[in-house]
Amino acid sequence: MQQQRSTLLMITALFLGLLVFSFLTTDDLGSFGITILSGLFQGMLLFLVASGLSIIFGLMDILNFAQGGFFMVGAYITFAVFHGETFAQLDPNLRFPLAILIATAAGGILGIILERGLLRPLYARPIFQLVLTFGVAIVIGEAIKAIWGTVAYSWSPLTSFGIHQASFSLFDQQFGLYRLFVIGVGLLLIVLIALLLQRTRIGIIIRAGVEDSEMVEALGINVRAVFTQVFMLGCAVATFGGAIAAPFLGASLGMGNAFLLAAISVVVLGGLGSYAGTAVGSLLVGLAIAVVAKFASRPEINQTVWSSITPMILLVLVLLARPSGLFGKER
Amino acid sequence: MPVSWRRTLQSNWFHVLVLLFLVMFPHLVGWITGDSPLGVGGRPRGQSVFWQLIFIELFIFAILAMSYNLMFGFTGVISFGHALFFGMGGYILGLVLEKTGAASEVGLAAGVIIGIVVCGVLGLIIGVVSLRLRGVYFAIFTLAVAEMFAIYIGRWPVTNAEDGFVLSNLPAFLNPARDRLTYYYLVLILMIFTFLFIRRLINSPTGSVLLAIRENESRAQSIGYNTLIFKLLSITLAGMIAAGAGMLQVILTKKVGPEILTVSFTVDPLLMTIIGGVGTFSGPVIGASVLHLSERIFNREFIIGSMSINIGQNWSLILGIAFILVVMVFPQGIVGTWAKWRAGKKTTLE
Amino acid sequence: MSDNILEVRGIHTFIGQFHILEGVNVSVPRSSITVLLGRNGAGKTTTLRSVLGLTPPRQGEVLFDGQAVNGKRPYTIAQMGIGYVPEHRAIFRDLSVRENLEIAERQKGDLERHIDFIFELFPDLKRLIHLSGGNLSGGQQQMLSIARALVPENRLLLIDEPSEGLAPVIIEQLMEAIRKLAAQTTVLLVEQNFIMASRLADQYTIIDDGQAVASGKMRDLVQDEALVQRYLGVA
Amino acid sequence: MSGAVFEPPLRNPKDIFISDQDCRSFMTNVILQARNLRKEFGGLVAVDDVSLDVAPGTVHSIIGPNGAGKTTLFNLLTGQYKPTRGQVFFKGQDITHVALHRRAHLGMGRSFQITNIFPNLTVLENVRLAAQALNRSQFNFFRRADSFKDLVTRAYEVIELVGLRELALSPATVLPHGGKRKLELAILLVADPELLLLDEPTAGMASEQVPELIKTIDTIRQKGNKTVILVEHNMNVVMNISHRITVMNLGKLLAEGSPAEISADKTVQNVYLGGLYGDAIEGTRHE
Repeated sequence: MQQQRSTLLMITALFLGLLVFSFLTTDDLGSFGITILSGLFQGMLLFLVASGLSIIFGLMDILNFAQGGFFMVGAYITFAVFHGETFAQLDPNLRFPLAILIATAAGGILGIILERGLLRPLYARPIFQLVLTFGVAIVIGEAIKAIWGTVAYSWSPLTSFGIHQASFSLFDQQFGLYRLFVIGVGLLLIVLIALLLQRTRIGIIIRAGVEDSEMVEALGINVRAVFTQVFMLGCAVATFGGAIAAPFLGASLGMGNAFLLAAISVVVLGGLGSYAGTAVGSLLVGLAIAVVAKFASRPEINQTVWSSITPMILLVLVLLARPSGLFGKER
Repeated sequence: MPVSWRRTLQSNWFHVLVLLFLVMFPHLVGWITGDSPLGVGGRPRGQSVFWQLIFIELFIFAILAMSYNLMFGFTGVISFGHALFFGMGGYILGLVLEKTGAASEVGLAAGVIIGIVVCGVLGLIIGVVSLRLRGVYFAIFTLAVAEMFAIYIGRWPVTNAEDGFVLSNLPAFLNPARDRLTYYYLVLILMIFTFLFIRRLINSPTGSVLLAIRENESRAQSIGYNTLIFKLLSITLAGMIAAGAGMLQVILTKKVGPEILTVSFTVDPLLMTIIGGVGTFSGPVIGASVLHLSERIFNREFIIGSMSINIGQNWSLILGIAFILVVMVFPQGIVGTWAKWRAGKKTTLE
Repeated sequence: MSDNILEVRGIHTFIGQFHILEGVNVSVPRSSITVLLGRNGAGKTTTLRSVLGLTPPRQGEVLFDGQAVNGKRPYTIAQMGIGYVPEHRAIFRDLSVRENLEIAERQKGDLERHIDFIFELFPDLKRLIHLSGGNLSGGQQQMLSIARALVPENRLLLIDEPSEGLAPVIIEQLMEAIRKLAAQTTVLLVEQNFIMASRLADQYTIIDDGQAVASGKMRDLVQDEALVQRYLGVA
Repeated sequence: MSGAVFEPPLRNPKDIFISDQDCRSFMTNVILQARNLRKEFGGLVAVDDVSLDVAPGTVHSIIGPNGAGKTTLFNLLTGQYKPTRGQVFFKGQDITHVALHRRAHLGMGRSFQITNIFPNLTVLENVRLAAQALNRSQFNFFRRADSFKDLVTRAYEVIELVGLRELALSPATVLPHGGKRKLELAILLVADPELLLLDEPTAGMASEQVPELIKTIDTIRQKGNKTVILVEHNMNVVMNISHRITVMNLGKLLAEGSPAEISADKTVQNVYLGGLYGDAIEGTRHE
């Protein structure tokens, strides 16, 4: 009880601190609002990578370093399908959802292959699973390099679609509608995954498996099949994240690692295996990145570097105060 | 005395052979190809000099991998932040040499000492702050700290951000662009020194405590060891050795840039250690040799009939796949698998 | 088909490198309560875990209802109709009492069908149904753990030390419940509390140092003071 | 199935039972003292207000049915757990918050219920490490570990004592279970602690090995100046070698006394054989 209260207090203090700091350091309401919105946007993208990481770790004790690679795969496939020849005749507004669908499905299938083929034989040697996902991350990056080369692709405005081009204004500041769309989709996913975990049978099994997967098996449930499904889900969500980020971020080789590091920070500072921790942590880190980026873009500082290392700084600070993260269990 | 000398020789005959080979290597290549080990036409050119470069790189990687193994293989501490020490070593030496205006010899000595001390202190601080974190949390913490440095220094104007800077103030004898053979022997000696140092450390009372921590930390505590101190010692020593490797690297390339802080200098020694054999003395060296030499040998175009396959372009991909196979099939690495095979043979004979 | 619902024949089980069971034989007649007795570390829990495949035996045979189950995955064995109530309860602390029961369903509606029987056995659970498992007392957790094994149609229940760490009043309640449910199914019980065992069980098997050293009718064992002293002895 | 049954040779209890008079005279000074220890695990009270005095030179056993809180109490005494409330004193010094490794230096040695050794090191290395722990040489990394002759000799002495001489150079992991327990004991003895805390030393041992263990503990006791605290299930062991016995039930102290007193105690009998009725219940219900 006491711990819960202090956790809530800590989170509230962190959020309020960020908001107040941002409010005081931005010039007008418009740029304050935009900062908060872009914080939410960052947070949602982080959540898409981090949620899979967190659920997979909770259930299977594997920290899947390949998660960043799946994000990247999502971006590349979406880009390729949208800009490719095959569906060129299709209306862009249909082509884009189709591209996302194909990417997500590909991510899910890759996830199944990874879990079944590579991780399953290693359940007796957990350290090597960690090392293996490290290796898989390298292979994914290199495979992308072999297929698409080393150039970074960016989404040209010429080949765009409806909401991607639109924007709206907030206190005289322009904000892309597409980013708002991503925020909406992210929030929807947070709720959907929470419902999945809380209300469905598979959700109950996952939550029980996080505590004691052997007992779940003893009740007559094929836990390994559940592992595969969860792994697939985690990978598919990360790929989906890369896919919806593509129109905004394009597709490049560095994006996987950048998001992976921030997402790992999120998962660890939220408390490994805690879904609530991941959701809160994503928003917190996303907001912090946006606030710091806005602050550091002032001419007298003029350093983009600070926003990139913000997740790590937050992580280090939280871990020092709470060795097992915000929502993590002691021991 | 002669008896003990003979015994030392007998139990180390393989190492001695390898050492003899490495000492003779530049001359052997020179003898086969007809290029002098000192270079062709007064400039460092030709096959011998080319192969010296490859072996210097190999030695540096071996030193780095051995330092990683000290922590990971012998103490059981998994860190994903080893590149930090490698890169910081290089950066500090570069900064002292180029930015202080010291004479090259003085700058070199000061840079080496300051770099190693700073990295030792850095390791100590990271250890004190983070060693109470368990397993995965510790690994992530070190990764986060290393990436923080990498990102920050990659944009730091003082060191020209992403471009880095060139080492021009090197003492002449150390300039591998001029006299590569000297540098070859220097790095070789340092590698041997590192090997012997780690072997002696692990066989010493202190080293047996490190092994005990790897095997069963809570028991080591209950028989009276302050395990934190020993883990700190391991991390600090590993960090200092890695810093030395980073210095050798920047002297070789004569350039300091953020690429020496990237995560690949954590991944590579990790791969080398695992491929060679975790927790063995020669494993990291063998792993470094296998990885580095195969990269150099296969990193070119192969023409089979009318088909040409450029393995070099996809080298990292092949490497990654090979790594996955090794982890799955030979988790004990080359040395570990070999030792197990021999032990198995011995017991079946009995 | 034999009269025994469970037949364990000469199983050898290792945990890591430890040879825990060195040829254990246990027979469990249908519609009975059979108890495994023996000292701490004798191998009673491992026997239960071996039946279910959680620590698969390396040698020997486990026949459930005439079918060999050794070598199968635990979930398949459980699905054949074995319920497991492990040592230390192992309820899911983050799940509500209802969810703890729901997760044990093998077919939709299992819980609906048996909820009345469960509440009849453990009336306490009815008012705790929305609490999370972690907030229950030790005795309530034990009841939940047994109730969880009653949700699907099980033909054999493996119950490991239900009385451990519980107050006498609670133990009394549990005994009553186990006796009631034994009227419908078969129970293989591990119990150190000799009085409880002697009042519940029809059959016993004594395990000592990884071997079954004696077995028979419980009422004969109660008479045989020498045997009790030798293997279970106090003072 | 063999069905072979080994009856541990019980010696005449009168040979080793210590009279109540003796016990009382031991209590004049105390080597280990627990004061009002309490330990909660998330709301569950595992040990509830337990106080304990252990006299130097005695074997003091803690018994009780499964789940009585013996192991938790033991871990509170060794420092593995920090108590929610209460204190532990060793030779008059408050050690409640002293780090684990410092306790070894003070003269406390503990064994583990689950065999807890260094699996990939040799038997000799295991024991030598324990000898080295209390020695200055642990921070020497210029010499080979096995060149410290005195430590190696000392280690061999103890290995001999527990009967592992032939296996001294094998990795600990290949020992049979009984051998691992012997190694465990050797690790403990080589440091020559004043106070030995043994957690179920007979757990998982074949019954023919038990008398041997009783003999070893008895030897330790007879040498004097060593105190042994024992958590044990095997009544033969407890009744044979203890000077004093503490009985726990449901996290609380149920009874304390000499083996004769305890074996005559009806309350204890009832708790052990599962007394559900009568006086026994009244006896267990404090408050």
